[in-house]
Amino acid sequence: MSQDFRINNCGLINRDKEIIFIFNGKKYTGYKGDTLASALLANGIHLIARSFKYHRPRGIIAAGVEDANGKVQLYKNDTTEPNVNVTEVELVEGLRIESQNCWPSVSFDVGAINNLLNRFFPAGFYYKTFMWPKSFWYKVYEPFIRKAAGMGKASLDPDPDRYEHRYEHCDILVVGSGPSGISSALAAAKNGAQVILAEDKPRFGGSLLTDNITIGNKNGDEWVNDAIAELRSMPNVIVRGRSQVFGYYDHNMLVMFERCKDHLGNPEIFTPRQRLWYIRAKQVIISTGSIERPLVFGNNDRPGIMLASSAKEYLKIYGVLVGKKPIIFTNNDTAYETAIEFKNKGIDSIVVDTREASNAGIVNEAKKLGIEIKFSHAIANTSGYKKVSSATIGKLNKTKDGFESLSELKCDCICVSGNWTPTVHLASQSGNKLKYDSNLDTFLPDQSRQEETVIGSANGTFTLKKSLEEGFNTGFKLSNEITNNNNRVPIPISDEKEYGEHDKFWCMPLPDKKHYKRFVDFQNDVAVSDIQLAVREGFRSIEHVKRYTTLGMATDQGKTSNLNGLQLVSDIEKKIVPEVGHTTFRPPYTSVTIGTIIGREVGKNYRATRKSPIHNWHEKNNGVFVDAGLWLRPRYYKQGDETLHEASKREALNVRKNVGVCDVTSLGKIDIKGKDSAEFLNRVYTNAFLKLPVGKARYGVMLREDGMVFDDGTTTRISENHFHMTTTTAQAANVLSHLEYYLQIVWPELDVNVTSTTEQWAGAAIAGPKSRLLLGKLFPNEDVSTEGLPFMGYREFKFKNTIARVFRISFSGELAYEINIMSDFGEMMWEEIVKAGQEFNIQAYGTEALSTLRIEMGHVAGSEIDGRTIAYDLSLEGMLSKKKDFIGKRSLSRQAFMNEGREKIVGVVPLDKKTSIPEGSYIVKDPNAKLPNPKLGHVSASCWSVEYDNPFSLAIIKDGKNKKGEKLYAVSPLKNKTIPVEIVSQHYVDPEGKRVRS
Amino acid sequence: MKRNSPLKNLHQTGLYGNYKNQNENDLLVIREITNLKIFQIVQYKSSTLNIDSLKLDGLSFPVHAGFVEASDTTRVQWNAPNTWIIISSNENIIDDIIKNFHENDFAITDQSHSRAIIQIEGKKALDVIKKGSPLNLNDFKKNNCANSIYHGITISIDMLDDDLNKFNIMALRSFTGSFHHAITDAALEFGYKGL
Amino acid sequence: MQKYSVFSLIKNALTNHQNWDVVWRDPEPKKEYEAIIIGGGGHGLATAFYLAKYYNMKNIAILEKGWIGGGNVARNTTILRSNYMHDANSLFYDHGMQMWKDLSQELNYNVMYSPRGILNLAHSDAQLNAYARRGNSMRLNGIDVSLIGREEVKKMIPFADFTSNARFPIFGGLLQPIGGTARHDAVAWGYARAADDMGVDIIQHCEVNGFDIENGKLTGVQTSRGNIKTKKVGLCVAGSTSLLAEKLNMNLPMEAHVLQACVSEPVKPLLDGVVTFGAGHFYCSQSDKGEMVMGGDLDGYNSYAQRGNLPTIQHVLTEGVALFPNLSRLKILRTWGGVMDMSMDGSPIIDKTHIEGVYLNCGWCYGGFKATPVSGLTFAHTIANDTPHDLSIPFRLDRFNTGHLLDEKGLGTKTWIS
Amino acid sequence: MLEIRCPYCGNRSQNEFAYGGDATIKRPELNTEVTDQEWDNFVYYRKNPRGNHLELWHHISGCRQWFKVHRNTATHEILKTLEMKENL
Repeated sequence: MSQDFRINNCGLINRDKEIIFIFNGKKYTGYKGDTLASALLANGIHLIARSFKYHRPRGIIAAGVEDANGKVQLYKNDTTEPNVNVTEVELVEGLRIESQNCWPSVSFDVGAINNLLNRFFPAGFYYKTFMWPKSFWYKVYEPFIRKAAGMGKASLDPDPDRYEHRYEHCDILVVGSGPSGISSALAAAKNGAQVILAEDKPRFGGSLLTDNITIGNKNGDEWVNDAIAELRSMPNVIVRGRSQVFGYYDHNMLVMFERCKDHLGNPEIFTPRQRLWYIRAKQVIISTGSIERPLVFGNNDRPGIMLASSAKEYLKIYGVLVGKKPIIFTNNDTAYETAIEFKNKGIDSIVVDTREASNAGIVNEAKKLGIEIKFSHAIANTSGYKKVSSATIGKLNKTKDGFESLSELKCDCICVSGNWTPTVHLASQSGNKLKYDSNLDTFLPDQSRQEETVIGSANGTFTLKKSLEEGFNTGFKLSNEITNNNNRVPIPISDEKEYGEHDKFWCMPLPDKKHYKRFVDFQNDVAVSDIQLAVREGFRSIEHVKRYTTLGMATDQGKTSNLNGLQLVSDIEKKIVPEVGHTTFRPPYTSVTIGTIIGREVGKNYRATRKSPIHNWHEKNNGVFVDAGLWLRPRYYKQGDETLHEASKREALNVRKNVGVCDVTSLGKIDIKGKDSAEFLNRVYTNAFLKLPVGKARYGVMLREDGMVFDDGTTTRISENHFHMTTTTAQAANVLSHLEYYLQIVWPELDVNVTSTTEQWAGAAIAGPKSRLLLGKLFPNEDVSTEGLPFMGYREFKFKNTIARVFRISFSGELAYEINIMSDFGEMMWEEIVKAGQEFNIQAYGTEALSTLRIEMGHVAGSEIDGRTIAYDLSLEGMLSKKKDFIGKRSLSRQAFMNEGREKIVGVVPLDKKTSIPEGSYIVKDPNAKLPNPKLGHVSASCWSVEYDNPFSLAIIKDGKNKKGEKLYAVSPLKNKTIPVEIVSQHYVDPEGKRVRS
Repeated sequence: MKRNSPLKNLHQTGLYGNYKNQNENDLLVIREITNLKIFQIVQYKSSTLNIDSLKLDGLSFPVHAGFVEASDTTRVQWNAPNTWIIISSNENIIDDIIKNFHENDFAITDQSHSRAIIQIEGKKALDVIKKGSPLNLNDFKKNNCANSIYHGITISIDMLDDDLNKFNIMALRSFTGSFHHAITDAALEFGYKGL
Repeated sequence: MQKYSVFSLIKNALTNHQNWDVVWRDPEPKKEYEAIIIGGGGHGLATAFYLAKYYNMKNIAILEKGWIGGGNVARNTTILRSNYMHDANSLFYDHGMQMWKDLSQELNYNVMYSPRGILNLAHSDAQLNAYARRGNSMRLNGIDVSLIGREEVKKMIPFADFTSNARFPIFGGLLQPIGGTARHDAVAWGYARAADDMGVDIIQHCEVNGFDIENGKLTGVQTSRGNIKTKKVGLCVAGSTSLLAEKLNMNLPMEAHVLQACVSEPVKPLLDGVVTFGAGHFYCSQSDKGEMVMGGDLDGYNSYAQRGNLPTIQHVLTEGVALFPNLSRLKILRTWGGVMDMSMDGSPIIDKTHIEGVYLNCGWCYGGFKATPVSGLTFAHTIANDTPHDLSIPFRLDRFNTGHLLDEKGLGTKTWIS
Repeated sequence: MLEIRCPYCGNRSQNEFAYGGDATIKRPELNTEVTDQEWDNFVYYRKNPRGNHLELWHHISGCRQWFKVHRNTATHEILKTLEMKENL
């Protein structure tokens, strides 16, 4: 087929550039400037899709985002995208589209049997059946339904495209570039405001491109082109086409997506496919226009039945006839423009008008042109399978609830117009409570809640003259409040056709004894009878009707159906529309690609990664990393074919025997300075800090106010009023916020400054019996003896031309030191440690070995400090000062916390000394007890004790205090394990803590 | 002793992104700034000193949010109430600080090794920042600064020059890899020159 | 009640569906009721149904300020599960899971209970261990659940990111096979129809403005449709609990927060069960219509707005694509928000109050939908007997005084951190 | 996305801030006797109005100051922001 429906000398497409595309396996051509929809129509193709429920043949009904039917599966290069709107895709080389939700083909679809059986599938039928036998719903019926539903197919591959974001601030955002939008942007921009003008379509101008009007002495499109060129030339204006503002959020934040790439033939490689704009505007001008409403009549869903204004748009912009034998079916005057445009191209149409008469200028013009008009008539039914082929029209009776006579009229398209629905979505999202206008039969914006102004036909202003006035006046007024420039531009004189009133009649009666489906929501197959049924069954709230019938819940979100639906409910209920109300307008206005919403935070960059300055060394030395929050930490250093277990055992054993080095940079470090620092710490920690001597560190525990242990770490007094606090890696940021909270809000009288220094210092822990020898070698001129640097001591040692901070603290339970050095020197220091440690058989160790070491020593960590344990549970009750108050202390006197027999941490050893106890196991008395089996507590951490070469675990169990020596069971039903165990001390190795002091 | 700057193994020189149809001299430039001294100075609540009377490297301390006092070697940024960040290429700035800012009045914290600094320069520099930061930069001028976020990473932005559109963007050191990726990735659309 | 079945459907089809009864009546409020349930959401409707069915209270009314089923039961992501660590929670919710199995038949309304499984993904060994702790607890409570490895996960969701490009690789997951979804609107309508059939008056557009209390005892409620006498009133008004409690001079350990969710356009079957991403807060299932139903974090500040902001949706979807990179090319169709009663330990409150005759059902945080049957049952028990049901004893309000908290997440009182 | 006026830095987008909840809670003084009820009120009980709410925010990616925001929880409108030392 070769564009049989394209006519010459008409439209804004580029006829020099022919483009081939493939639809359901066949090649077709269109032109640059086409959409898929216009190209398909140019080739005479109307049948594009099947409906969701009844699989009825469906065609394009509109030319923009409101189209409810034209959804296809799109293929381009190696990508595919389901449910693409043919009215929105611009034609470029390499497009292939396929009809969805039909098998074997869109012309012959087996699923159409649903249509034959449609009387058995009314709204909500599935709630009434599929209940027997009991499990058949999810075993039989539901899988079948799931397969049948779903429309297009999602790609299984990652999306190869880039999506980017942009934050922008402006004085005035103008949404929509029709007459009122462009004029408000011009007025505001010339008055000095920073303006963004956003247009969803590739072409600016909206109705100015299709209506037969003049502004000044220019045609609509000429005036648009000049105005846009002028706006583009102004430095204070951003003009964006292909940009849909789809959400209006709090504090005048609007979001818009811009299509940057898909319309380009040869885009550059790093050009994003789409860009999400977060726009914070001081004022928003909503000039989003209006959408034509379909009329409702028997079998009003056949391909070839289209909105009258869309038919005009296909003709005027694309040079495409949607049919050569059209019927125009209307209840108002605007559709006459379509008839006139057809006539101008030599196509005779018949206008079927539900009104008794109209004296509007445009109707008289149509009459003059010889267009046949049938007043007081309506379409009762249509025929044609793949495309409409005839209409049954009839003269309406006086009460318009029946027909006086019926006759057949051949046609190949029907252009319908049921008046106009202002696009008030953004205003409603902003919080504007809409009001019903009974003259226009539609909802209009009422009082603004945020800084938004709705103008043009979105505000119910349907004449060009008034739209321009609104545009220029609003643009000036709003901009002047910001700039105060008082630069007002004159409003141009315009000329337009004259329109009269519409008929408040839009749902055609059925001929006697006929039960034709009259569709309200095309995509979801919601017919008048479904809405009647819902109301009959007592679903009276419009939200109930919507949910019961799925009205307006399809991918077009009811842009053409919502108002008809609720007017129908109001008719049935004999209420006025405002009493029925409307459903909520929720973002997004049109569906938005997920990739666009998320932007560049994908794949490895989904979250930031934090690395220590020593990271490169770990990588070079076969470090295997583990995620610790955002940090990457070496978990172990793999030698040969070692497993995690073997490597961590080797590393831990080497610490116990010789010396190891571990990167502890990620531990939080907080500088605490000021005269009240000690007092502050004394309140924050459960134990005393006032008298900590300078040059000494102390282990501290902090609680939340609800009494739970929050974090632990060591804090060192560097000078009288200067402390260095360390936190766990996980809680570093939370601890800093916690400290700031108390200093700024609770105790502002304390003069203390807290600053994170986590990043300033690289940290290495050296641990093991030979760590002192190593330290001595690293700092040959310093006194590293236990007198010179006692347990919990702190010294600053000169290291090359800088200073190292050396803390004698231990997490491993061995003699150990932590060395901090400024980060740029971190890797170098580490290399020096490794070099100097060679003679002591030093090995780097990772978090897994670190974990082994702390577990067998009975030190608690994150798996015990899990936000649900109090100090007693962790055997940290000795850290709770009785003499002073501290954060969270008062909570500890709660009944549950004082309970004798409360959980307490213990050690657990398998009786066979062989079977490791999986973490997350529970301790029970009787593994075979009836379920639910009472639990004594859970295993929080497990390791292979390198000291004793057998498994060892920590557990927090009820009455743990008195359980030592008991023989119980560790059970992990998930791993099918039941392990007889003995409860022992949590301090499995060196319970007296001699080594750290050695 | 040799220092490893945060971006040592990351930042590379050369041309990147959609640079092909552009004049190389007009391209956006991205470079790492290293070896600066960075100090945070906080005046204690109890300090009665008038900050107006103090100078560092000849610079007074800005008392208004978002302002920088700058010389060729040193920049004094307002960072928070009674809090300033000193960024200086003067190796011995600490001596000056210790001399002028007594520890009874000020908490001074060396942060020289804690930050990665990326400098971007060129007509598209603002567009790069706007891709990841919600900050309103429309009225940003030379010697304005602000803390904000960029693709979820806390940053500080310092505008060195508004003719060239030249910014220093600073982030915590451990985030370097992600930070550098985020900035350079945002620049690919425009094309850039790594220096 | 007109019985629903395939036969009644066929029969009515032959008469063009003209003869279906109303699903529930629209009665005028009476002067007095034995008990009044405030709130015509899932929990309120279920409570009334069980009061009538098991506790022989027929003269009861549900007062709904708007339309029934319009609050959180209309706004959730329809997930059913009982994969909790604390015994109190897992036993309670699992009782609910058993009730879901029979609910369609019990109500004679297809609520589309669909146990397609819920899989919580783990992204580190530590997280797998945390899931093991939860899963073992469930198993010891008699609840079927299993820990599965990366390869098994891959079989279930092959399009998830198993490449080295994943920021947080998938290590395995905790799979509760009985977890799944139900059709949320059908739950509300099914309970409404069944309760109505037992004589419960469902009164819509009737807002409670105050309570009549004499000597510490409830005697009636003041409504927008007049005063109604009653000796017992149950509050089932998630999202508005604090506002009604204020009228009773009660302060509650609770904050209202907005939780958003979104759906994609419908696509052919992609994901069978429910999957949660363990390295963030993202959960996803596919509806019978084909839409991907997704949710995640709270917006993070007190809100009664039933509308949120885009950054939260962005955040949720970022996590979604981190897990399923192919989602990127799908489109979001609709986003919405609901108001959550966020209690201070993340667990619900079902209890009597200091006012005789006033009962409280609130604090469901994100998890109210799955609890609908068991919440209704235990709350009905509490109202009828003036004493808690065995299953709901741990959910009494006094736990905030005694310290017997039920903090599944260990995050304490910062309810906005999820 | 909310736009919050930090009393120190000016208008900024919400993603620079962390929320801190009810600003009217007052921690009992250290070393004073408080009843169980007073303590529970401090730890667990919050003002939860539909309407104007005085709450804490922390300018975590800005000047790191905690401050108060008077915000309507039904409309999200911000009426006022205050330094900690200021009162409504």
